Amino acid sequence: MQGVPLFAYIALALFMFTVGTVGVIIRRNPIVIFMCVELMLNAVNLTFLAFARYMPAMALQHNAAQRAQSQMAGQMMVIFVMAVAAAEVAVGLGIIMAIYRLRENIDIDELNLLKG
Amino acid sequence: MQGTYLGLLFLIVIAAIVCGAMVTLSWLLGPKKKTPYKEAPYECGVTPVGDARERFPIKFYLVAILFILFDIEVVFLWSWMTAFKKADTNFMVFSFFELLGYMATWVVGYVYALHVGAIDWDETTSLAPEKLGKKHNADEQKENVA
Amino acid sequence: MFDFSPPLIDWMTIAPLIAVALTGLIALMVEVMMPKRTNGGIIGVSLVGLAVAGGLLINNLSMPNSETFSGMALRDHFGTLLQLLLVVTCGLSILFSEGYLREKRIPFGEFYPLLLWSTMGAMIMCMTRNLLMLFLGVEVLSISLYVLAGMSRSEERSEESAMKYFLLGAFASAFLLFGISFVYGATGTLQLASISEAWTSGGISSQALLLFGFGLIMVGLSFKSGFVPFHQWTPDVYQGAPTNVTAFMAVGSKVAAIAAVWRVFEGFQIMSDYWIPIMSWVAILTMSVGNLIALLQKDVKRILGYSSIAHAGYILVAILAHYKNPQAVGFNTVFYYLLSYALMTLGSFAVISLTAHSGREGTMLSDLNGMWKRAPFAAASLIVFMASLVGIPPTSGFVGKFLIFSDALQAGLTPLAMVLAVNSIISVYYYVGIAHATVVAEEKRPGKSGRPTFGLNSTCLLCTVGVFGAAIFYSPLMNFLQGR
Amino acid sequence: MLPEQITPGLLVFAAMGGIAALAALGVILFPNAVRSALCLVLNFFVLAGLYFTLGAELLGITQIVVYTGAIMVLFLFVIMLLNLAAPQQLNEKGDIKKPLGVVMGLGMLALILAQLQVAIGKDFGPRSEANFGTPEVVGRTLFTLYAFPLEIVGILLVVGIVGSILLAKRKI
Repeated sequence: MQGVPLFAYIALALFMFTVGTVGVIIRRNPIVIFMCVELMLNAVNLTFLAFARYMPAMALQHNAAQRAQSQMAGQMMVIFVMAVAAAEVAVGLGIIMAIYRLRENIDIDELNLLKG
Repeated sequence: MQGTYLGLLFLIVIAAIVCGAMVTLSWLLGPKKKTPYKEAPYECGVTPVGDARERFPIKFYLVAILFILFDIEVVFLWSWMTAFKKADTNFMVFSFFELLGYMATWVVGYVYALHVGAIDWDETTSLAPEKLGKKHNADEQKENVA
Repeated sequence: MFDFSPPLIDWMTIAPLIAVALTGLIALMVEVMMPKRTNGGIIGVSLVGLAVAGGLLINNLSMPNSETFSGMALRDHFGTLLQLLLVVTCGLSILFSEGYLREKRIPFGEFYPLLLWSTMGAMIMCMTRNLLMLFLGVEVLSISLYVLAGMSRSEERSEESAMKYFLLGAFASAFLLFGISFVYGATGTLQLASISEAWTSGGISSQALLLFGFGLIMVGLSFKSGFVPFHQWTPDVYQGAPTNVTAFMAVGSKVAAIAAVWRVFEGFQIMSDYWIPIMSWVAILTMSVGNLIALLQKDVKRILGYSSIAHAGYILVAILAHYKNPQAVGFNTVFYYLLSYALMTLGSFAVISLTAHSGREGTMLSDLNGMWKRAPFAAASLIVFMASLVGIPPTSGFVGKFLIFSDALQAGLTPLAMVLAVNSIISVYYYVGIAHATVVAEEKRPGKSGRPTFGLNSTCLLCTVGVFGAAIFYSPLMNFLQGR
Repeated sequence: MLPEQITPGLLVFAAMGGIAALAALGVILFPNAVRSALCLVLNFFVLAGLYFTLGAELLGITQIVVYTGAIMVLFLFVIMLLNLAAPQQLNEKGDIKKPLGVVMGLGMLALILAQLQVAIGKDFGPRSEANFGTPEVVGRTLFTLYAFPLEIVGILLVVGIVGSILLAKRKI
């Protein structure tokens, strides 16, 4: 958008990514951890789109065809990330359902069968 | 480009204002007489039984999971159709066959989902009855009906 | 401006991939159409499809390098050989799976298509220098493996390992993606090949972005290949997942991750002054931590999990030796070691899968007792695999370690070579422990152990032959690798 | 780093970005899983707005349809189904992980931000074409240059279908 620096978008994305990372480390509920991962993925998407819009590496694209491809590459990445995230959610929630069917509690710290 | 979405933005803003106003105004203007009877949750005029936070079976969550996957397929189809309208023949032929290949994969997935009864309301069928030494799906369903 | 035209397609490059993917779809349809008591039909279809893919790959070996789909898929010697290795791995895992799945009471036909598709994901990681394709490959591989790890639905261990694998895998993917986004910002493309230009002519802004991009991508890939300090999930997941899945996970996903690391290093070669020291420390830690913690374990699958971490460290040494001195050291060592690692690890897990019996499975060291009597051939081959993992001649494990050692010395990475030698000696203890457990006579629970099936015996036979063959026919193999 | 003048665009960004950041914090700070999920919905919705400001129309709409409309609904479904909102599930103990995680996160944030500020702090001008995010252009690209990944995503979605059925089916 007019007057907004690229850095503002990247900073916001970075903040969201960091919050997601911290959330994965400090939370214990697998569903919340998974939501934090989704937050991280969305931060990544925002970064891609900001770079695609502002094209800081425009000088490296030497002709019109390369520039066109460069603009689209970021968006393509985002659309594929969304598709992959959908598949990941389907499988991940399936796993959470399956584990909950076996036991009532799904606190991540209670997952302690696998030990040396 | 962004101007075309201005109407949508106004719609969202107006909807938010109307909703907010309705809730806030009724809360501000309405009379507030608190009695224990009024505070109790409304359950068809009967005294509520049990906690509201109860596990409840959602039979269709597998349907919901599958919905997401087919939802994302549609996003791809939508962008294809908008591009297809004004395209040259070369693109039309190429993308048509590409789309056929793409659809073929998820038709396989859909046939599989239908076969194992993943989107049935009552999941009575089992994934691998024969291999586990159970009876065939159809027999089992008949038993359940009877 | 955006009227791109359809790309030119070189079908032979992607034919093996299509063969594997189609085989998966056909196998799923076989499951739907023909509900039988056994999975014989699905196995037959899968093996035929893999054979076709293997044939196509061997055909591709003699063809010139090429790129198709605007650089997303490429055919070169390195990628084709690793794809061949993956196809063989998948075939060997399928061979011994059926008996195990029946003993575990989880004979789902869906196992085979999922395994084929995860092989497809691994193959994609080997055949691309495009970061989008790399990401998709990682995800196809991992998502299939999350499902397979949790396939044993009635077993808490299996579900727990699936959950851990899933959460950490998704977390790692996010880091990988964030790194890719920085690389995209610096170069404006998703091609690894464009990095060197951005580094030299992009100025300070590109360099900062590339450094962060590389760091984040390596965090993501280290999770996938099990480098320290991102290794903690490995033993847990290996222990909990069904053993045949563990076998494929230990080999297929490691081969693919190493291939991806190789390609990423290749792209970032211009900044190798920055990352070779850091990655050397990672290699040292990976080797040492893997071996030292393995000493304390009592569960065979956990021991092999830590051992796979250590082996990832050895392979990292070989990779670093190449990038330290690209003229003197080629990729042969990496491929040879991956080949021998694949055979011995897959074989070991195949033998360990014999401990499953009528829905139960014990994978402690003591559960292997008495195997010498019940399944002499499997037990003998397990001892061979252990000898190879230790690195005793005339097995391929010895040749592989020797190659890495000499490469490291040649490239001037003497400290790494020393650490490797010390670690090889440490590792003798726990490998001998496993070998010893098989020959102890008295059984913990007599009669509570599965019988080897024909498929399992053939897996063991093929792996044993491979382990010896790769060592004995070393020079013809090397000539073949160099394309002579 | 700071722009010379305050434009309307900057104000819109500040509002949206602020909401997104607060919602992100809400996801990890609310002890109740349902509230976390609702914060995430808000975050995703605002992000869709930000995608529009970046000119990526198709992706903004996809964000709402897929993330806010489908994925988050499924999350809420599962939370309801497993009854994770119940207070007894939420005895989050304070342990070493928490401060460590926060410190690590803040360190990473500060480090990268400082570097990036030097690197791209002076970049103000969007350089891409105005119509680069319309469905038409995205569709054209997706079905020409990105044909190969598209087919692979087809397979990936089948993996998702088979996998979720194998894992989540009530009866096996």
